[in-house]
Amino acid sequence: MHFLKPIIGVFVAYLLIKIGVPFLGSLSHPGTWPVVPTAVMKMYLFFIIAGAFLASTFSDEGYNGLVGPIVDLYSNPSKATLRLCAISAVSLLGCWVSYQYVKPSFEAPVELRSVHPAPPSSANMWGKTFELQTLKNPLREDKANFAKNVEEGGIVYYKNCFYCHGDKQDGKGHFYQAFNPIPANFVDVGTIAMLTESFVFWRIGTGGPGLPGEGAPWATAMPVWHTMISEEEAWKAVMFIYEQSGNKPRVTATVAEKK
Amino acid sequence: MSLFKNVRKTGLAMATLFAVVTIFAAPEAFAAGDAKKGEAIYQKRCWWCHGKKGAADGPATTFLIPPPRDFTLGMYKYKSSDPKVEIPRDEDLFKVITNGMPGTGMPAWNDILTEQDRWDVVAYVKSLTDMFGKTANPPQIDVSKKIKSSAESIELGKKAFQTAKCFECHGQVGKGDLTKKLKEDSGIRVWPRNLTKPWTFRGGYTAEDIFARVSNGIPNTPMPSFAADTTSSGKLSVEDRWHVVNYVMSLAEPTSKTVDGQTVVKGFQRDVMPKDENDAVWNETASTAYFLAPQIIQPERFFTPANDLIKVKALYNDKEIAFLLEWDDRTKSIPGDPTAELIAWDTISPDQVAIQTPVVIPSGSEKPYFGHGDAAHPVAMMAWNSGTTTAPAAGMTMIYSGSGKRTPGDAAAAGFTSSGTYKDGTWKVMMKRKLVTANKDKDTQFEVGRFIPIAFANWDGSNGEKGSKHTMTSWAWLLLQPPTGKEVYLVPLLVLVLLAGGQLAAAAYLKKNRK
Amino acid sequence: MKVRFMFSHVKKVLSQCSTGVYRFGAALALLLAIPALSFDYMDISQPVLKSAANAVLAQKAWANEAAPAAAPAAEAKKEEKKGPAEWAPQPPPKLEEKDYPVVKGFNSRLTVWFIAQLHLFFGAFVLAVPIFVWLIEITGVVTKDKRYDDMAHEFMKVAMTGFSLAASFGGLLSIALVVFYPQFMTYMTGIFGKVMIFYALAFFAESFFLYTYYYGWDKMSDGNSKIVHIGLGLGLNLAGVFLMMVSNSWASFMMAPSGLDDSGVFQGNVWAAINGHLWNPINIHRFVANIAYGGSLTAAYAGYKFLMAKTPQEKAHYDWMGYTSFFIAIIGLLPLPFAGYWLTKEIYDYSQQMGITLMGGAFAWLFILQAVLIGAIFLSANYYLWCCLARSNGSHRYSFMIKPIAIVIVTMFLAWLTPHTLVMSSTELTQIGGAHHPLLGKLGVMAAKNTAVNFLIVLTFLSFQIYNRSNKKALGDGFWAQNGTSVQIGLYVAGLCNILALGIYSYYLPASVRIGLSVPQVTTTLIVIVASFIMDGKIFNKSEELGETKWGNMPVRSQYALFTLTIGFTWLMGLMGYVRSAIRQHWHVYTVFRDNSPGAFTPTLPYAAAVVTVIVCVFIALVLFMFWMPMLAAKKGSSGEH
Amino acid sequence: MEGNKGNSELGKILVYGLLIMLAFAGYAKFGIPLVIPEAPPVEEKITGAMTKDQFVAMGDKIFHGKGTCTLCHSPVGGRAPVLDAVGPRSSERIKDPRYKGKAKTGEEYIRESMMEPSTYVVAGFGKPGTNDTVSPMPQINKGAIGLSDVEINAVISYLQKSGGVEVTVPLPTGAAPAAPAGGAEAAAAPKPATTAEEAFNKYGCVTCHVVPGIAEGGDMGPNLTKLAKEAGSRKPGMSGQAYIIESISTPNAYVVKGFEPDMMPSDFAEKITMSEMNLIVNALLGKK
Repeated sequence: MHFLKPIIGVFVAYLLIKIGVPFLGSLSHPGTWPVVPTAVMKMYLFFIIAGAFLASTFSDEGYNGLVGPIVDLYSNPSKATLRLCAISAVSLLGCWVSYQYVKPSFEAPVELRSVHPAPPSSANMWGKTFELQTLKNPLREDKANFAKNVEEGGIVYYKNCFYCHGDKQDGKGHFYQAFNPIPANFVDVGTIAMLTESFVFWRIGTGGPGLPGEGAPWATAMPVWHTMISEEEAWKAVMFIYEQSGNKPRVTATVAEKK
Repeated sequence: MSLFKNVRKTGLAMATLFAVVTIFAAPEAFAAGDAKKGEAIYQKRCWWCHGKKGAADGPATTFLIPPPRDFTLGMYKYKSSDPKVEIPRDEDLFKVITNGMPGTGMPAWNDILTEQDRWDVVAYVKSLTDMFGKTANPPQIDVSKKIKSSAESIELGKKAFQTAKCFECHGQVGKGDLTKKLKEDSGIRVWPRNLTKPWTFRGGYTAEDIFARVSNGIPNTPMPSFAADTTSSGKLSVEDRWHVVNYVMSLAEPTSKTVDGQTVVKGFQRDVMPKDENDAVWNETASTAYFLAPQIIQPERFFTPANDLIKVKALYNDKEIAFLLEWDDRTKSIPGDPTAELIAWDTISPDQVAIQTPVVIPSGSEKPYFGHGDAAHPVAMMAWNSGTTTAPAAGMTMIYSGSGKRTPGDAAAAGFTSSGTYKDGTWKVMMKRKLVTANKDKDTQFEVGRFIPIAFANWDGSNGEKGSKHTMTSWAWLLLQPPTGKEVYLVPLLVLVLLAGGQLAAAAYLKKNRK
Repeated sequence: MKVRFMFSHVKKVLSQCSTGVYRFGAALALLLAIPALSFDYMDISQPVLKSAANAVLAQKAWANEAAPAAAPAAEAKKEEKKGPAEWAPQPPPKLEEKDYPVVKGFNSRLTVWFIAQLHLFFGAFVLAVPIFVWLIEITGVVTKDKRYDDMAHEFMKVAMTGFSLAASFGGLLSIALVVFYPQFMTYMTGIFGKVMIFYALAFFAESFFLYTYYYGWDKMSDGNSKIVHIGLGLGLNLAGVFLMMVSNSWASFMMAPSGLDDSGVFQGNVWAAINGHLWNPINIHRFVANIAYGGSLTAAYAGYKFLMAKTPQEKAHYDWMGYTSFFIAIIGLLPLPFAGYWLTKEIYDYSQQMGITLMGGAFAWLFILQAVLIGAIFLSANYYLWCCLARSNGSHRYSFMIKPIAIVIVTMFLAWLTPHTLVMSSTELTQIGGAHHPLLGKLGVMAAKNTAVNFLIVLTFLSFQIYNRSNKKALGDGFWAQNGTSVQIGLYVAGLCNILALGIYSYYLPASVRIGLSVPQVTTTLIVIVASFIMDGKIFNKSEELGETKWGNMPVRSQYALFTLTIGFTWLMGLMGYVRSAIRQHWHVYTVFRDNSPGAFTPTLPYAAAVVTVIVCVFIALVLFMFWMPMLAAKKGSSGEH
Repeated sequence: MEGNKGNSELGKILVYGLLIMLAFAGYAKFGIPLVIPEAPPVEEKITGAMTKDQFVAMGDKIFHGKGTCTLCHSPVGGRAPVLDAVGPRSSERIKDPRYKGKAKTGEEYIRESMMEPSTYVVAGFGKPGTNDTVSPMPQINKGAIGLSDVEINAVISYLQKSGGVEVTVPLPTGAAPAAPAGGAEAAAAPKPATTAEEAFNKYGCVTCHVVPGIAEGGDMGPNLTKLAKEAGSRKPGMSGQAYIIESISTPNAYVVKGFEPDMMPSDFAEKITMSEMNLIVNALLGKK
């Protein structure tokens, strides 16, 4: 029993990380299966195994319970066959693991890209400078024409955006597969839901090339919209994507104070 | 005390869970959809393409080929009802809403609309036309005589495919390389399905789906009904239609499907380089497929592509590198060629293809801008075009340092050669170049073992594509695989020996000290 | 040719010291070394200790005020001194690759790195040991427990060899620096030359105290003479700390130069040069770290002796010694993260660029490695404490708590280790649906890290507290004896809940507000620790011991936990030395004196890790030598008795 | 016997320690993505034989590299104002009532901001607690960054260019510092003209224009002999120098009455070196 407990514990922890984490993640992000990346998984497992070992061997009783059977397996003259099996199993496992490491891997190199880099303080669009920290959507104030503005934003969206960002705002428009990184998913709580309208406005205005280096501006296909649509259209489109995706724009402390 | 509390809490949690599960698992009673509720959903989600009143006049309509359905006409392309009945079954509408139409702007709504929602929308959509009237839901086409696929059946299907002249539109090998200009009754251009790409079948890819398609045809399009009991010109018996279904399904070619996350073109080493694009040596390696999107990033934006995929292979030796680009193109676009001119819809231009790589392979993560690079990070382009009746097919190299900033490359110095063949709806183009050139400022210096950014562009000249109107990919990778070293086998062996030895030694030690 | 060139430089440096004293002073001054590598700890860029920061600001303001007054005086002095000209300050020269002597077979950078790190290891050790030897001696006097006195004496024995090794490496380092970086040394001597006299004097003072303290141990063992002996110990420590602070000032000057004008010309005020922006943070950080490090080294020594012990008495003694040293190490370890916070904050304050290089730039990933190392250290420390339960008779009452503690500790570690930027393959990227992981992403930010660290500290303390009370039983019917434990449980639960709640709450706040919440988190941690410690005193005001503490009843593996702790510490110290030095990038003296030698590149992490490993191996070999020396002496002594 | 026991015990401890350290080092090598720190920056080579575009490109390079400007002046983090519009903004700044510096033009303002950052601190970007009177920015011509005057000019030219305003900084001449280092490069490129006359001839100006100092010239383009007087008033708010530079680099920006647009080649900006541009502008302005 002493022998099994930590092993079961490690196994349960492994399952939690391997299946539990992606499962929980998929609840909030339907359609994805957010696995724990292998690199992180290895680190986790190492510390879980170490922790399980330490927690069950601090007393002599626990130590002997865990290590005793192993020592017995390796030293008991009556368990020669079993020992041979164990030795081969462990050796082959090590052999297989090391092969997994050294075999050439031709998977695309990992690129560390920050999907939503911190916004700049100001941005130059439509021939003027916007101070993004204090920028507010001018159309939000206009409560009377809210529905109209959203609908006009929708028209902008469907004439310009939906080919990539999709009918369902999920970043899977009918052309999305050609792009790496794939277009932003507005339904995801990790995107526009955690951003202010001014950020989204900036991302539309300056597009992919306006991103800072960590956002990989060389790879994204987001066009520079301020040369193609008007400022007002951009604001309306912002309102539409929030409305249609069911998200609320984030309000930062500074903007909130000014209200 | 605390134990009791825990038990109580756990009990409560489980009860809640149970309740939730019960609610979700309860069989929903789908009464006929509620058109009123359906209207609300329609006016939030659907009208953008299909129009406020269902007349296919939403803001997105003009950017879509095929265009969205006009519900006021009550004409539906994909129906599984009996060929004798004009209207589709409710299930047909429901299925389109549920699964969407692959390759069109119509997405699958199953993940954000509940089943009830979708039935409501069906009800509303039906109310937009008087075609349905009070008629009951028509019966499904008889699929009871289904014939299981077999070599024999496929062979019979192939014959039927010929006799029914399917090849005139779908091509000899099913790539949709048509021999005549096709349009819908409304006058809109329409493309025959490429039967080798089942994932683009709008109406589904089960045998029953295809059987319904062959039997019913696609109303208002040149695809006729082949059911023997209709007035259609082409007639196929029920058995023949099932054979054709089996034949069509046998044409599927999964290698040309893009796989999410697969972004590396693997270049393999060969002693002898391929002579041309048809060299048998190409068959030895697998290709990587990329989805092509039209250029919608900067003016002139282009929304209506005809080609959707490009497949790439690469081979190299110590001197040269060769790329094979394959893509299905329904038209061989040679300006001036009478057959090509006949099929072409627009002013015809040559078909083209291009490979883009950075001039300097980036050492960090920073790459040139994927659209033609930038001033500090120029890109090298290798391109090929199919030529015209007066000018032969030709390849060229060039350098871009930002959109529109183009200078010609020295193709001769780079040893650049290219050639292409069009056969049965597929272009195969080979481009070959020296691995390393003398011109470091203008040509990419390919290095074995390095991940090299690579992107592709394609033009279908018969679809009005030229200049900035074309399809493209963003950056993918090219990797010239280095030959596998010995350590791949030595290290695991060493580990095996060490582990076995170590364990044996440990066992011996433990045995010696056993009390 | 090259050799001659080299010698001419050595001569030039030495000739700057006009008098014999100066020359000697300068040579000695180099002993405790300039590119001294430090012991930076936490990866957290955000400021925490606001009050401490304010203190520094006040100090800076004072320094700013003082500077103008001092400057004209310095100016005047400069004028006067024009005659002899040896000390006339020079702007740093613009060097080229050819200005750096090349000694065949030696990589100058690597050589200096090696020697400096070894010097630092020994220096840290011999500075730390006298501090707690002195404290233990006082404890011995106060408790009248002879064991403390004996242990203190034995520690000193170990430290004696350490002293000579530290000094030898210091000498070697100064020679290496003069040989490989002559111009740099000229520049530094030009600024710190005067201090070096004091440094040399302090070195002599330290030697004096050291010898009298060690050799006078037995002779000054009782009554007034013991007080004198303790006074000698104080002198030893004062001299040691002074030495450390002076050499720290050279290192901190290189990172954040002060007392210079814009072109790097020294303004004549040595105090301004010493009292740089990073001096005090580094002093504090190193002081605390040295104690933890010295404790862990002596714990490892005791562990080794424990494993070698032949008699139960010997075993009991070394077990007790190991535990005491371990305890000292933990006392140093717990505040270390906060000292690290402060240092990092000050680095940011001094130069945002340097701060970003450290935390966001090339070194960002290093802090994942650091997290793993600290994980190893914390886990082994807890494990040792759990093993200690075997000593007491009442421990079975608490052993059920160990597994939950282990689970929480490991869970918190996993949160702490989770990198902000996840490395994932493209397949994983697709599965996750983007680079942002819905769950792990939340663990990557400061809010989660702070929470995890505070949990770790509280739980490590809990492990200690469990051990501390495992052999006691409260007596009497006072409130505390009856209900104290319940109150403590409530305190722990409330404290941990508060830390967790603050962490979760702060996750949803903008970064600027979030920083402020780390202060109540730390305060909670401190309150839990201090309050429950005080409560322990009240609860066991009247108590009975459940039998004798079974010193020596420890499993072998517990001693290996001590070795893990020590090696983790040493290796981490080496690694952090690399970071602290490398964030200067290609500068000898940051922003003032550019390093144009071929070795000016910043090494990669794997390279540095390999170098650190080799250095630590060499260090361990020398430590063995250090342990072997006193044993040799002891053997001779015992054979003489027979 | 005892010694043996001690040795084997010690051996075990040492092997154990070694394994732990190898695990650490192995983790550093295999467990962590390799980041290669940037190599020490190399001094920019400046020659007179640079075109304006090359000069701007150099400024771009310094701005994003050696100058380390983007550490703070980037859209990330908002530590400092983003400078993509500093070109047009700079001339506004000097009119700000809070502005107390000496700059008279946008260019001077930018230079001043780089060399004396605290002269004017953009609201919200001062050191905490100083009420925007002290800038956290280092002096760009000193310390770690230590740009030379020419490098600073290059950065200003880049900022002006990217901000969409005319580049007004003095262009480096052939006698600029570090000329020897650039010697090799200069030798490879066609030799830049050393007199205005050479320059006019080299670029074929005289085919279309009559220029001062050269008797014969074409009449496809405006006669430039009187440009010295008129240049300053051609475009309101634009100095004569700026106007001439603009007219050479983007001929269609202002077309003199009576002449067709698109007549003059628009690629001179890419061909003319800085020193040549200076020669031409000075000659046209009647300066020696």
